[in-house]
Amino acid sequence: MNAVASSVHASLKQLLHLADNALVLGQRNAEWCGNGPVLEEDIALANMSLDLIGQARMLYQHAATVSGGGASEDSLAYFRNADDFRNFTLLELPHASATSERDYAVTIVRNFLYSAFMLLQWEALQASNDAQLAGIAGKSLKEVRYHFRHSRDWLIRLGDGTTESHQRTQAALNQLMPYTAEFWTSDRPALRAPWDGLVNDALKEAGLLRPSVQASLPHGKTGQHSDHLAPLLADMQSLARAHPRALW
Amino acid sequence: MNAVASSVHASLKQLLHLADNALVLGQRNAEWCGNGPVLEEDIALANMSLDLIGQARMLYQHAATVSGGGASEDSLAYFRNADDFRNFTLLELPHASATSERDYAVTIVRNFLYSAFMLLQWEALQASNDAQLAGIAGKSLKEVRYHFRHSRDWLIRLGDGTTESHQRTQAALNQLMPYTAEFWTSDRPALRAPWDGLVNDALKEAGLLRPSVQASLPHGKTGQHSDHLAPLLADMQSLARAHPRALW
Amino acid sequence: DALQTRFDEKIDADQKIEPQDWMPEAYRRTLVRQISQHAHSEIIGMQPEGNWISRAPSLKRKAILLAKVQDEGGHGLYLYSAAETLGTSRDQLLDALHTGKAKYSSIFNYPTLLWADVGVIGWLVDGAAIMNQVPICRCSYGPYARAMIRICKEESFHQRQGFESLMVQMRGTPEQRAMVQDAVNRWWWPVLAMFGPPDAASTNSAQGMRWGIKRLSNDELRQKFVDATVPQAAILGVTLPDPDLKWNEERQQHDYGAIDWDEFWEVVNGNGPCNKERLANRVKAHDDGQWVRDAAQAYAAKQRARALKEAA
Amino acid sequence: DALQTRFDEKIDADQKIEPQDWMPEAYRRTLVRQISQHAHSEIIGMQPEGNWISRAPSLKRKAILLAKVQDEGGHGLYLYSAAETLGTSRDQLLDALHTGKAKYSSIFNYPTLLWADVGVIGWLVDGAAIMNQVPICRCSYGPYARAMIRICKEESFHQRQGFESLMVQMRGTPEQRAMVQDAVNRWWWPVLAMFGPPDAASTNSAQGMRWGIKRLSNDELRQKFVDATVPQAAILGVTLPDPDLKWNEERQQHDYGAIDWDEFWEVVNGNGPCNKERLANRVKAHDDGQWVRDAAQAYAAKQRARALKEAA
Repeated sequence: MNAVASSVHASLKQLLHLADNALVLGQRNAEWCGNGPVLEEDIALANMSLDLIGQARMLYQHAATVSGGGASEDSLAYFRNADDFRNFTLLELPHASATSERDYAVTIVRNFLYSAFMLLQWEALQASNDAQLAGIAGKSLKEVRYHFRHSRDWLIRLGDGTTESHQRTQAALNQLMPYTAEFWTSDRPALRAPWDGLVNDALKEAGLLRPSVQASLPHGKTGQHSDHLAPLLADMQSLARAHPRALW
Repeated sequence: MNAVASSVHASLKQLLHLADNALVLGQRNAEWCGNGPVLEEDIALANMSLDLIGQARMLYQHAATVSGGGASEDSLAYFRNADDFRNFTLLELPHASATSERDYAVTIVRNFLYSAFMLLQWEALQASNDAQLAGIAGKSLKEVRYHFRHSRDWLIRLGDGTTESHQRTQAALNQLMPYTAEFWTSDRPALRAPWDGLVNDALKEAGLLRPSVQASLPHGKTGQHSDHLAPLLADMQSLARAHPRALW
Repeated sequence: DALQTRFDEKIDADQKIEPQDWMPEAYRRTLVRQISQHAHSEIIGMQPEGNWISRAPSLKRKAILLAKVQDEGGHGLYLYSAAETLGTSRDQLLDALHTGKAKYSSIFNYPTLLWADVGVIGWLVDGAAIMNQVPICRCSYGPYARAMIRICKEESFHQRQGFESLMVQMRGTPEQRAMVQDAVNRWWWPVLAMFGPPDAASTNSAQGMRWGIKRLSNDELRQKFVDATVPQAAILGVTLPDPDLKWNEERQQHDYGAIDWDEFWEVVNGNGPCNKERLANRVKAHDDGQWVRDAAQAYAAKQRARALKEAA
Repeated sequence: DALQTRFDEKIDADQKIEPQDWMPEAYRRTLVRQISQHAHSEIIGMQPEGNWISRAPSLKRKAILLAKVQDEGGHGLYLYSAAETLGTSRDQLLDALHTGKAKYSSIFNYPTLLWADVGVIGWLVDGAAIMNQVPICRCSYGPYARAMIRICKEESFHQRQGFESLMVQMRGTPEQRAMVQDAVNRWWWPVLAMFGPPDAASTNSAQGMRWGIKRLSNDELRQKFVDATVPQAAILGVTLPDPDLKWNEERQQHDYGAIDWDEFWEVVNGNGPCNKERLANRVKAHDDGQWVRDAAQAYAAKQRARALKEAA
């Protein structure tokens, strides 16, 4: 038994789940690059995507070490298929709503619901027995604090803005909230009450109603995704797969 | 010199150009499947896509024989990159307009401009020295006659319909007409006058103005495409490339 | 009264009721509901498979899939026409779908995660649909029966195509076999639920039977389907995901495990994985197409006016 | 008059003009036009490269590209702020862009056909931009000069990143080398045209020089760029697509072939490969974001009213 094998590691499954979450949402949010509603937001969203891609890289690198067999951050990101991905279904959904193909309310609500969860998740993971994961959690926590503040501020601005912005944001909330049920299939039920607190508090300030979750449980974390992940990956992986022997 | 080598063949370049045209437009128009403005149109567009995909298959099969080296219809369709594709740029553009992500006026105008061209092109190719290509031309001509009639009828209906439909159709015409300049980089300048006749006649009946073509020449036929072909192919080829050893 | 008597006699004699014939209001209403639900299912059913047209892994499979989805649109068209013969317009029917008042088959609220799902839908979903629909080819309402004959022919063609495509995939790579098995695992139970609640819990069935609209009970159809499918699964080399599934020598039928009816009702009540999205896509396509339909109507009106003027 | 004299003295003494200082109207107008054109170029320039973010072939390259495009947004932001110090609001500037009244650099009307284009844009387009912009770091208007210093630092970082990525690709497969060469072939001439028409045909230049807004002529900058780029191309191992390009021993500079100014003007006049699309995308993003900006404004107004009420 060598030193690496004897040190404590998070499971490959958990690392890939965290990495896939970060990559898929980072990839989605990067769709706003050059298309934001105002230049400052364009830049802010790109920043948050960069944070997420950075997190994904650290996590995939760690996962590659754990998995061995010549895996690398890029083999894990570019050469796994949709049913190998372990991200929450919420994160792969397009920014579309009934009103618009790319609706900023959907973007903000998703970032809010997810960053509130990750705020708690990274906080808890700082105490992981896997020292490397604990380190990634520490770094990511700083970043997600900003993501949470950003999306919370906008949630309130949109919820308490115009009639249209209120309606769009409530609609986005109704649309996305059911997907958060998947958060609680994880091994962290203890996070649920504090998450409820963060969410309810912000919704109150925004004047938004919390919809009751009534929908079938999504199963992205076990590799059963919505129709939207495969096209996202098809696009993302196309160039890398077209030139498998290339240097980039 | 064996029998195959001594028989007359159209150039591989020409066959791929014709095949890529058919496949790319067939792929684009299939995006309407399930999304048409009225069920009958949904079905009509799928029909025309089927015709185009069928033409592409015959042409690729012929091209595969001409090229040899183990090429097949699917290796030519799924394992060439965007810069290998020889289709007209016009055919790869999304159905988007300033008004809408998927604008039926764009679809109809493109189908009209292109089918008018192919009507003449297939007619001429019936006399090809390449007997196989002449046969494909004969079969395709029957199909394109319907495509032309369908798009011409709708062009007139939309041009002479409501104020909105007139405006959308004129806008689509202004948007797409410049791309038809690429038709005349081919070796068939003789088709230009009859094409002008077909186009002008329909525009007149539709009450639409023919915009003057003032734009840089597109170069899809030489492999220099717009930004839109690579994502179309990334999606189309993703599954085939993810499983190169699979049987389908 | 006399009309009712004449109607009952026709039903009893297994004669067809035609649009111009008198019929009880409840019969008419039931038929409109059933035919339009079926039509809506065809239209919504274009989405889960349509999702894979752009990525079909060979040109042949692309053409087959596109043709199949197009056929579903065609079925929708026949069925809306059949419903229209009962005095309800397509606009009214679509409106009921778009506002969520009308239902469609719950099976289409499941996502298509893999290419193998397309084949499995052909094999199992179309297989189940045929099982349901073949008896309707003999139903008492003429236009519906005739539409179903045509539809069933096409559906069984689709079913064979689906099975054939799975056969090819099972001869492919180990990943392909795993994907086919995964798709079968996910679709099997929802497909069994397609036949509707157990007879004990089923409303409307008796009246439907009496009217010759329904010919076999939900459980009878389900049993026939299971018995037909088990040997096909063996040929394919996939395992049906039910540990209780086994041949019952005594009954000369297969026993099968308990269906999760809670899940079924959740999906029926709008909480399946894709209900909201399927409906939203449909509504969006319809709304986005409004200007096209308006234009066609305006043009037709102009043409009529021109013809009148010329005639005058 | 005295103000004009004081202004001229400052210019002659190479002192900075600041927002609160008096300045001739023509100077102000010229600056607003130049700075906003530059800002618009940064914003429109996000599109051709942004097009490849989703498909970047490694996570490292994805992060680098996203950061780069984001920097371009940042440059737009500094430059709009610099222009605003001259009394024109960002809304006015954007309106001029969206209605086609304001121009942006023509180079961004060419498509990015290959991943190699992204590297070539970094190497050549950013390289040319730096050549153009370094002298502006010493320009007479303070806010513009300071913005340019920051921008030039980031641009030269991007330029090095672009070159480095091409170096890696040239060490890759033969296809990769061919793609880099193809990208160079397509971008070389449009990049040379970026420096603007030949001095003989150039308007405004003399006045710009006098005002310390322009420091070097178009042809001088172009020559510097060619001389700097030729050895870089040799290191990369690509051929610049100009048979007339060669070292002139006498001039101690490179000679180069004739630029197709007809093409340049075609693109400037809106007929390049992507002009319409670039502008349409920008307008769409702006229009789609209107409700968000409205909401932010409405919320801010409410907050102000609440603060007032509390204070009262």
